[in-house]
Amino acid sequence: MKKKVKNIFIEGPILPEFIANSIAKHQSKLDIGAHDIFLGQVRADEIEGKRVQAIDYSAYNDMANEVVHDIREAAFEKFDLSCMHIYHSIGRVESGQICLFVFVSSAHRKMAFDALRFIVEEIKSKVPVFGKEVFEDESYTWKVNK
Amino acid sequence: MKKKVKNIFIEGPILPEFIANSIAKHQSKLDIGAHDIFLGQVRADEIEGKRVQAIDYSAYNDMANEVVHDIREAAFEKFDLSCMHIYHSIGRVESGQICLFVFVSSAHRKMAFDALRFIVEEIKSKVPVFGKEVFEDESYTWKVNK
Amino acid sequence: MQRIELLAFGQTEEILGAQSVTLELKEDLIVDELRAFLEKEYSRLSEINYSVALNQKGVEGSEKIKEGDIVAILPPFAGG
Amino acid sequence: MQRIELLAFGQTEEILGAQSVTLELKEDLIVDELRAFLEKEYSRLSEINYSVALNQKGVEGSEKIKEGDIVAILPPFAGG
Repeated sequence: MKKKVKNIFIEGPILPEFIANSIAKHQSKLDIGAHDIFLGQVRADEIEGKRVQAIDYSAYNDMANEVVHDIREAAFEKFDLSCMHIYHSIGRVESGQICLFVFVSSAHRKMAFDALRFIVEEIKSKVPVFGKEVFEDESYTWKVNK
Repeated sequence: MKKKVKNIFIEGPILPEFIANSIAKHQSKLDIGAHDIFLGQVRADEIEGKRVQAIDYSAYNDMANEVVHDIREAAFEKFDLSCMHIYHSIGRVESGQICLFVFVSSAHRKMAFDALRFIVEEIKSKVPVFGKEVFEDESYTWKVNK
Repeated sequence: MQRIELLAFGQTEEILGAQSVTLELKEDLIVDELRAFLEKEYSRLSEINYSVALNQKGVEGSEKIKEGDIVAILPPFAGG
Repeated sequence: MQRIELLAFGQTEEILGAQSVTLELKEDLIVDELRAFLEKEYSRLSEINYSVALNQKGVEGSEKIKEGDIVAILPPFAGG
Protein backbone atom coordinates (compact mmCIF):
# COMPACT_ATOMS: atom_id res chain seq x y z
CA MET A 1 0.00 0.00 0.00
CA LYS A 2 1.29 3.43 -0.87
CA LYS A 3 1.93 5.69 2.09
CA LYS A 4 -0.04 8.91 2.36
CA VAL A 5 1.54 11.84 0.55
CA LYS A 6 2.25 14.62 3.05
CA ASN A 7 1.96 18.34 2.41
CA ILE A 8 5.38 19.97 2.68
CA PHE A 9 4.17 23.55 2.28
CA ILE A 10 3.97 26.17 4.98
CA GLU A 11 2.49 29.58 4.25
CA GLY A 12 5.20 32.24 4.67
CA PRO A 13 8.51 31.83 6.48
CA ILE A 14 9.43 28.82 8.62
CA LEU A 15 9.81 30.14 12.15
CA PRO A 16 12.55 29.21 14.65
CA GLU A 17 9.82 28.20 17.14
CA PHE A 18 8.45 25.71 14.63
CA ILE A 19 11.92 24.19 14.33
CA ALA A 20 12.33 24.08 18.12
CA ASN A 21 9.00 22.32 18.41
CA SER A 22 10.00 19.77 15.86
CA ILE A 23 13.27 19.10 17.71
CA ALA A 24 11.45 18.81 21.06
CA LYS A 25 9.08 16.18 19.66
CA HIS A 26 12.05 13.87 19.08
CA GLN A 27 13.08 13.74 22.71
CA SER A 28 10.84 10.75 23.27
CA LYS A 29 12.68 8.79 20.56
CA LEU A 30 15.37 7.13 22.61
CA ASP A 31 17.13 5.31 19.77
CA ILE A 32 18.16 8.59 18.09
CA GLY A 33 21.77 9.68 18.60
CA ALA A 34 22.19 12.21 15.80
CA HIS A 35 20.01 14.87 14.24
CA ASP A 36 21.09 16.79 11.17
CA ILE A 37 19.16 19.85 10.04
CA PHE A 38 19.38 21.94 6.91
CA LEU A 39 17.81 25.39 6.74
CA GLY A 40 17.59 27.43 3.58
CA GLN A 41 17.53 31.17 4.26
CA VAL A 42 16.66 33.90 1.76
CA ARG A 43 19.73 35.97 0.89
CA ALA A 44 19.58 39.69 0.13
CA ASP A 45 21.61 39.14 -3.04
CA GLU A 46 22.48 42.12 -5.20
CA ILE A 47 21.40 41.53 -8.80
CA GLU A 48 22.24 44.24 -11.36
CA GLY A 49 22.50 46.85 -8.66
CA LYS A 50 19.27 45.99 -6.86
CA ARG A 51 18.95 44.15 -3.59
CA VAL A 52 16.62 41.17 -3.07
CA GLN A 53 14.03 42.03 -0.43
CA ALA A 54 12.06 38.79 -0.47
CA ILE A 55 11.32 35.68 -2.48
CA ASP A 56 7.73 34.96 -3.42
CA TYR A 57 7.46 31.17 -3.72
CA SER A 58 4.91 29.32 -5.78
CA ALA A 59 4.76 25.65 -6.65
CA TYR A 60 3.03 22.95 -8.60
CA ASN A 61 1.78 21.73 -5.25
CA ASP A 62 0.47 18.27 -6.08
CA MET A 63 3.51 17.35 -8.12
CA ALA A 64 5.88 18.85 -5.53
CA ASN A 65 4.34 16.80 -2.74
CA GLU A 66 4.49 13.65 -4.89
CA VAL A 67 8.13 14.25 -5.78
CA VAL A 68 9.07 14.88 -2.14
CA HIS A 69 7.21 11.72 -1.21
CA ASP A 70 9.38 9.78 -3.66
CA ILE A 71 12.56 11.45 -2.37
CA ARG A 72 11.52 10.52 1.17
CA GLU A 73 10.94 6.88 0.21
CA ALA A 74 14.27 6.73 -1.64
CA ALA A 75 16.09 8.20 1.36
CA PHE A 76 14.51 5.74 3.80
CA GLU A 77 15.55 2.97 1.39
CA LYS A 78 19.16 4.17 1.06
CA PHE A 79 19.87 5.27 4.63
CA ASP A 80 19.11 3.86 8.05
CA LEU A 81 17.01 6.70 9.43
CA SER A 82 14.67 7.01 12.39
CA CYS A 83 12.88 10.15 11.20
CA MET A 84 12.68 12.58 8.33
CA HIS A 85 10.80 15.88 8.03
CA ILE A 86 10.69 18.24 5.07
CA TYR A 87 9.00 21.63 4.91
CA HIS A 88 9.10 24.39 2.30
CA SER A 89 7.62 27.86 2.36
CA ILE A 90 4.99 29.02 -0.08
CA GLY A 91 4.24 32.71 -0.58
CA ARG A 92 6.43 35.58 0.49
CA VAL A 93 9.58 35.05 2.57
CA GLU A 94 11.68 38.10 3.45
CA SER A 95 15.45 38.07 3.21
CA GLY A 96 16.89 36.64 6.44
CA GLN A 97 13.89 34.35 6.90
CA ILE A 98 13.87 30.59 6.47
CA CYS A 99 12.22 28.92 3.46
CA LEU A 100 13.39 25.30 3.67
CA PHE A 101 13.66 22.99 6.68
CA VAL A 102 14.97 19.46 6.28
CA PHE A 103 15.41 17.38 9.42
CA VAL A 104 16.79 13.83 9.58
CA SER A 105 17.50 11.68 12.61
CA SER A 106 19.43 8.47 12.98
CA ALA A 107 21.12 6.33 15.60
CA HIS A 108 24.54 7.45 14.32
CA ARG A 109 25.85 10.59 12.69
CA LYS A 110 27.17 9.17 9.42
CA MET A 111 23.74 8.13 8.18
CA ALA A 112 22.25 11.47 9.16
CA PHE A 113 24.96 13.44 7.30
CA ASP A 114 24.72 11.35 4.14
CA ALA A 115 20.93 11.36 4.10
CA LEU A 116 20.56 15.10 4.66
CA ARG A 117 22.84 15.95 1.80
CA PHE A 118 21.10 13.52 -0.53
CA ILE A 119 17.67 14.90 0.34
CA VAL A 120 18.62 18.57 0.00
CA GLU A 121 20.24 18.01 -3.41
CA GLU A 122 17.21 16.07 -4.60
CA ILE A 123 14.85 18.80 -3.42
CA LYS A 124 16.84 21.54 -5.14
CA SER A 125 16.94 19.69 -8.45
CA LYS A 126 13.62 17.83 -8.65
CA VAL A 127 10.87 19.63 -6.76
CA PRO A 128 8.75 22.07 -8.81
CA VAL A 129 8.98 25.12 -6.59
CA PHE A 130 9.39 28.51 -8.24
CA GLY A 131 10.74 31.72 -6.79
CA LYS A 132 10.23 35.32 -7.72
CA GLU A 133 13.06 37.42 -6.30
CA VAL A 134 11.42 40.70 -5.38
CA PHE A 135 13.60 43.83 -5.10
CA GLU A 136 13.15 46.79 -2.80
CA ASP A 137 11.32 48.73 -5.53
CA GLU A 138 8.98 45.71 -6.02
CA SER A 139 10.44 44.92 -9.45
CA TYR A 140 11.51 41.27 -9.68
CA THR A 141 13.45 38.52 -11.40
CA TRP A 142 12.91 34.75 -11.51
CA LYS A 143 15.26 32.66 -9.39
CA VAL A 144 17.03 29.64 -10.92
CA ASN A 145 18.71 26.99 -8.73
CA LYS A 146 22.32 26.20 -9.53
CA MET B 1 46.53 38.64 18.06
CA LYS B 2 44.91 35.44 19.19
CA LYS B 3 41.13 35.51 19.32
CA LYS B 4 39.42 35.00 22.64
CA VAL B 5 38.78 31.37 23.54
CA LYS B 6 35.04 30.85 24.01
CA ASN B 7 33.41 28.57 26.54
CA ILE B 8 31.52 25.79 24.77
CA PHE B 9 29.99 24.25 27.89
CA ILE B 10 26.38 24.47 28.95
CA GLU B 11 25.24 23.01 32.26
CA GLY B 12 22.79 20.16 31.59
CA PRO B 13 20.91 19.49 28.35
CA ILE B 14 20.84 21.89 25.39
CA LEU B 15 17.22 22.97 25.07
CA PRO B 16 15.26 23.33 21.81
CA GLU B 17 14.48 26.95 22.78
CA PHE B 18 18.19 27.70 22.97
CA ILE B 19 18.59 26.33 19.45
CA ALA B 20 15.61 28.34 18.19
CA ASN B 21 17.11 31.47 19.71
CA SER B 22 20.40 30.83 18.03
CA ILE B 23 18.66 30.36 14.66
CA ALA B 24 16.60 33.53 15.15
CA LYS B 25 19.72 35.60 15.80
CA HIS B 26 20.92 34.80 12.26
CA GLN B 27 17.95 36.38 10.54
CA SER B 28 19.76 39.71 10.45
CA LYS B 29 22.65 38.17 8.48
CA LEU B 30 21.45 38.71 4.96
CA ASP B 31 24.37 37.03 3.18
CA ILE B 32 23.54 33.61 4.66
CA GLY B 33 21.76 31.16 2.36
CA ALA B 34 22.35 27.87 4.15
CA HIS B 35 22.45 26.75 7.76
CA ASP B 36 23.50 23.26 8.73
CA ILE B 37 22.98 22.02 12.28
CA PHE B 38 24.15 18.89 14.04
CA LEU B 39 22.58 17.78 17.30
CA GLY B 40 23.88 14.93 19.39
CA GLN B 41 21.16 13.26 21.46
CA VAL B 42 21.69 10.79 24.29
CA ARG B 43 20.51 7.32 23.29
CA ALA B 44 18.94 4.88 25.73
CA ASP B 45 21.32 2.14 24.58
CA GLU B 46 21.10 -1.27 26.13
CA ILE B 47 24.47 -2.41 27.47
CA GLU B 48 24.72 -5.89 28.97
CA GLY B 49 21.00 -5.97 29.65
CA LYS B 50 20.79 -2.54 31.27
CA ARG B 51 19.37 0.59 29.69
CA VAL B 52 21.20 3.93 29.67
CA GLN B 53 19.17 6.50 31.57
CA ALA B 54 21.52 9.47 31.24
CA ILE B 55 25.07 10.48 30.47
CA ASP B 56 26.98 12.45 33.05
CA TYR B 57 29.50 14.56 31.14
CA SER B 58 32.72 15.91 32.54
CA ALA B 59 35.60 17.56 30.71
CA TYR B 60 39.07 18.95 30.93
CA ASN B 61 37.43 22.33 30.43
CA ASP B 62 40.39 24.56 29.64
CA MET B 63 41.90 22.11 27.20
CA ALA B 64 38.50 21.36 25.61
CA ASN B 65 37.84 25.03 24.99
CA GLU B 66 41.34 25.46 23.54
CA VAL B 67 40.93 22.45 21.25
CA VAL B 68 37.52 23.66 20.05
CA HIS B 69 39.04 27.07 19.46
CA ASP B 70 41.66 25.47 17.19
CA ILE B 71 39.01 23.40 15.38
CA ARG B 72 37.01 26.59 14.84
CA GLU B 73 40.02 28.42 13.41
CA ALA B 74 40.86 25.48 11.14
CA ALA B 75 37.27 25.32 9.88
CA PHE B 76 37.15 29.05 9.12
CA GLU B 77 40.43 28.59 7.26
CA LYS B 78 39.23 25.60 5.20
CA PHE B 79 35.64 26.65 4.47
CA ASP B 80 33.97 29.88 3.47
CA LEU B 81 31.66 30.31 6.44
CA SER B 82 29.66 33.23 7.77
CA CYS B 83 29.11 31.84 11.26
CA MET B 84 29.94 28.91 13.49
CA HIS B 85 28.64 28.01 16.95
CA ILE B 86 29.59 25.02 19.08
CA TYR B 87 28.06 24.00 22.42
CA HIS B 88 28.46 20.88 24.54
CA SER B 89 26.68 19.84 27.69
CA ILE B 90 28.44 19.34 30.98
CA GLY B 91 26.82 17.43 33.83
CA ARG B 92 23.83 15.13 33.54
CA VAL B 93 21.87 14.78 30.30
CA GLU B 94 18.94 12.35 30.25
CA SER B 95 18.36 10.00 27.31
CA GLY B 96 16.38 11.83 24.62
CA GLN B 97 18.00 15.15 25.54
CA ILE B 98 20.54 17.03 23.46
CA CYS B 99 24.21 17.18 24.48
CA LEU B 100 25.95 18.65 21.40
CA PHE B 101 24.90 21.55 19.16
CA VAL B 102 27.03 22.53 16.17
CA PHE B 103 25.70 25.25 13.90
CA VAL B 104 27.38 26.53 10.73
CA SER B 105 26.14 29.08 8.23
CA SER B 106 27.33 29.97 4.77
CA ALA B 107 26.18 31.69 1.59
CA HIS B 108 25.82 28.30 -0.11
CA ARG B 109 24.96 24.82 1.07
CA LYS B 110 28.07 22.94 -0.05
CA MET B 111 30.37 24.83 2.31
CA ALA B 112 27.95 24.38 5.19
CA PHE B 113 27.68 20.61 4.65
CA ASP B 114 31.43 20.09 4.34
CA ALA B 115 32.24 22.28 7.32
CA LEU B 116 29.69 20.74 9.65
CA ARG B 117 30.95 17.25 9.01
CA PHE B 118 34.56 18.29 9.51
CA ILE B 119 33.79 20.03 12.79
CA VAL B 120 31.70 17.22 14.25
CA GLU B 121 34.35 14.59 13.44
CA GLU B 122 37.05 16.80 14.96
CA ILE B 123 35.01 17.33 18.12
CA LYS B 124 34.33 13.62 18.55
CA SER B 125 37.99 12.67 18.17
CA LYS B 126 39.93 15.56 19.71
CA VAL B 127 37.97 17.26 22.47
CA PRO B 128 38.58 15.96 26.02
CA VAL B 129 34.99 15.39 27.09
CA PHE B 130 34.21 12.30 29.12
CA GLY B 131 30.89 10.53 29.61
CA LYS B 132 29.60 8.27 32.32
CA GLU B 133 26.67 6.25 31.00
CA VAL B 134 24.35 5.91 33.97
CA PHE B 135 21.85 3.04 34.02
CA GLU B 136 18.39 2.98 35.56
CA ASP B 137 19.77 1.39 38.73
CA GLU B 138 22.42 4.18 38.95
CA SER B 139 25.26 1.77 38.14
CA TYR B 140 27.37 3.07 35.24
CA THR B 141 29.93 2.45 32.54
CA TRP B 142 32.34 4.83 30.78
CA LYS B 143 31.44 5.84 27.23
CA VAL B 144 34.05 5.61 24.45
CA ASN B 145 33.57 7.36 21.10
CA LYS B 146 33.91 5.21 18.01
CA MET C 1 -7.72 15.98 -32.63
CA GLN C 2 -7.51 15.94 -28.85
CA ARG C 3 -8.14 18.54 -26.22
CA ILE C 4 -5.31 19.17 -23.73
CA GLU C 5 -5.40 21.18 -20.52
CA LEU C 6 -2.01 22.83 -20.05
CA LEU C 7 -0.90 24.11 -16.64
CA ALA C 8 1.67 26.87 -16.16
CA PHE C 9 3.45 28.20 -13.07
CA GLY C 10 5.59 31.18 -12.15
CA GLN C 11 7.44 32.41 -15.19
CA THR C 12 5.61 30.15 -17.66
CA GLU C 13 2.30 31.33 -16.21
CA GLU C 14 3.48 34.88 -16.74
CA ILE C 15 4.43 34.17 -20.37
CA LEU C 16 1.14 32.42 -21.14
CA GLY C 17 -0.80 35.07 -19.25
CA ALA C 18 -2.84 32.35 -17.56
CA GLN C 19 -2.55 29.50 -15.03
CA SER C 20 -4.01 27.12 -17.58
CA VAL C 21 -4.94 27.08 -21.24
CA THR C 22 -6.91 24.52 -23.25
CA LEU C 23 -5.30 23.46 -26.52
CA GLU C 24 -6.68 21.55 -29.53
CA LEU C 25 -3.84 19.36 -30.70
CA LYS C 26 -3.38 16.41 -33.05
CA GLU C 27 -3.49 12.93 -31.59
CA ASP C 28 -0.28 11.07 -30.70
CA LEU C 29 1.52 14.35 -30.25
CA ILE C 30 4.92 13.98 -28.61
CA VAL C 31 6.34 16.39 -26.02
CA ASP C 32 8.87 17.92 -28.43
CA GLU C 33 6.06 18.76 -30.84
CA LEU C 34 4.13 20.39 -28.03
CA ARG C 35 7.20 22.45 -27.17
CA ALA C 36 7.63 23.58 -30.78
CA PHE C 37 3.95 24.52 -30.95
CA LEU C 38 4.12 26.48 -27.70
CA GLU C 39 7.32 28.29 -28.61
CA LYS C 40 5.67 29.47 -31.84
CA GLU C 41 2.62 30.72 -29.95
CA TYR C 42 4.59 32.15 -27.00
CA SER C 43 8.03 33.06 -28.30
CA ARG C 44 9.42 34.08 -24.86
CA LEU C 45 9.16 30.43 -23.81
CA SER C 46 12.16 29.61 -26.00
CA GLU C 47 14.26 31.98 -23.90
CA ILE C 48 13.79 30.04 -20.67
CA ASN C 49 14.84 26.58 -19.64
CA TYR C 50 11.39 25.11 -18.97
CA SER C 51 10.55 21.43 -18.56
CA VAL C 52 7.40 19.45 -19.26
CA ALA C 53 5.55 17.20 -16.82
CA LEU C 54 2.88 14.66 -17.77
CA ASN C 55 0.64 13.59 -14.93
CA GLN C 56 3.03 15.11 -12.38
CA LYS C 57 6.15 13.40 -13.69
CA GLY C 58 8.94 15.08 -15.64
CA VAL C 59 9.18 13.56 -19.14
CA GLU C 60 11.53 13.40 -22.14
CA GLY C 61 10.80 15.01 -25.49
CA SER C 62 9.84 11.72 -27.14
CA GLU C 63 6.98 10.95 -24.73
CA LYS C 64 3.47 10.76 -26.27
CA ILE C 65 0.70 12.96 -24.94
CA LYS C 66 -2.70 11.27 -24.66
CA GLU C 67 -6.18 12.71 -24.22
CA GLY C 68 -6.84 13.29 -20.53
CA ASP C 69 -3.17 13.70 -19.57
CA ILE C 70 -2.38 16.53 -17.20
CA VAL C 71 0.32 18.53 -18.98
CA ALA C 72 2.38 21.17 -17.19
CA ILE C 73 5.15 23.45 -18.36
CA LEU C 74 7.53 24.18 -15.51
CA PRO C 75 10.00 27.06 -15.29
CA PRO C 76 13.40 26.41 -13.67
CA PHE C 77 13.14 25.09 -10.12
CA ALA C 78 14.09 27.44 -7.32
CA GLY C 79 13.26 25.52 -4.16
CA GLY C 80 15.27 26.00 -0.99
CA MET D 1 64.16 15.41 40.80
CA GLN D 2 61.19 17.50 39.77
CA ARG D 3 57.72 17.93 41.16
CA ILE D 4 54.83 17.32 38.75
CA GLU D 5 51.15 18.10 39.25
CA LEU D 6 49.13 15.42 37.47
CA LEU D 7 45.46 16.02 36.55
CA ALA D 8 42.96 13.20 36.05
CA PHE D 9 39.38 13.19 34.70
CA GLY D 10 36.46 10.78 34.54
CA GLN D 11 37.74 7.24 34.55
CA THR D 12 41.38 8.18 35.23
CA GLU D 13 40.23 10.30 38.17
CA GLU D 14 38.30 7.30 39.41
CA ILE D 15 41.38 5.05 39.13
CA LEU D 16 43.70 7.54 40.84
CA GLY D 17 41.06 8.30 43.44
CA ALA D 18 41.75 12.02 43.06
CA GLN D 19 41.39 14.89 40.60
CA SER D 20 45.07 15.63 40.93
CA VAL D 21 48.16 14.11 42.49
CA THR D 22 51.61 15.54 43.00
CA LEU D 23 54.50 13.32 41.93
CA GLU D 24 58.26 13.46 42.58
CA LEU D 25 59.89 12.34 39.35
CA LYS D 26 63.36 12.36 37.85
CA GLU D 27 64.29 15.22 35.53
CA ASP D 28 64.01 14.89 31.76
CA LEU D 29 61.38 12.22 32.16
CA ILE D 30 59.60 11.34 28.91
CA VAL D 31 55.87 10.65 28.62
CA ASP D 32 56.35 6.90 28.10
CA GLU D 33 58.34 6.70 31.35
CA LEU D 34 55.55 8.56 33.13
CA ARG D 35 53.03 6.07 31.72
CA ALA D 36 55.11 3.09 32.91
CA PHE D 37 55.45 4.66 36.35
CA LEU D 38 51.71 5.35 36.60
CA GLU D 39 50.71 1.89 35.39
CA LYS D 40 52.89 0.36 38.11
CA GLU D 41 51.28 2.55 40.78
CA TYR D 42 47.73 2.27 39.39
CA SER D 43 47.50 -1.04 37.54
CA ARG D 44 43.93 -0.45 36.25
CA LEU D 45 45.31 2.36 34.08
CA SER D 46 46.89 -0.20 31.78
CA GLU D 47 43.42 -1.57 31.02
CA ILE D 48 42.14 1.64 29.49
CA ASN D 49 43.14 3.58 26.42
CA TYR D 50 44.20 6.83 28.09
CA SER D 51 46.21 9.62 26.52
CA VAL D 52 48.56 12.20 27.99
CA ALA D 53 48.34 15.96 27.55
CA LEU D 54 51.14 18.42 28.37
CA ASN D 55 50.01 21.99 28.84
CA GLN D 56 46.62 21.19 27.27
CA LYS D 57 48.03 19.55 24.14
CA GLY D 58 47.99 15.83 23.39
CA VAL D 59 51.57 14.52 23.14
CA GLU D 60 53.53 11.50 21.92
CA GLY D 61 55.36 9.09 24.21
CA SER D 62 58.77 10.56 23.42
CA GLU D 63 57.93 14.06 24.64
CA LYS D 64 59.96 15.38 27.60
CA ILE D 65 58.20 16.55 30.74
CA LYS D 66 59.66 19.68 32.33
CA GLU D 67 59.20 21.19 35.76
CA GLY D 68 56.08 23.37 35.78
CA ASP D 69 54.34 21.52 32.95
CA ILE D 70 50.67 20.82 33.44
CA VAL D 71 50.35 17.07 32.91
CA ALA D 72 46.98 15.39 32.42
CA ILE D 73 45.96 11.79 31.86
CA LEU D 74 42.82 11.62 29.75
CA PRO D 75 40.45 8.66 29.46
CA PRO D 76 38.84 7.94 26.05
CA PHE D 77 36.90 10.91 24.65
CA ALA D 78 33.13 10.64 24.64
CA GLY D 79 31.97 14.05 23.42
CA GLY D 80 28.81 14.44 21.40
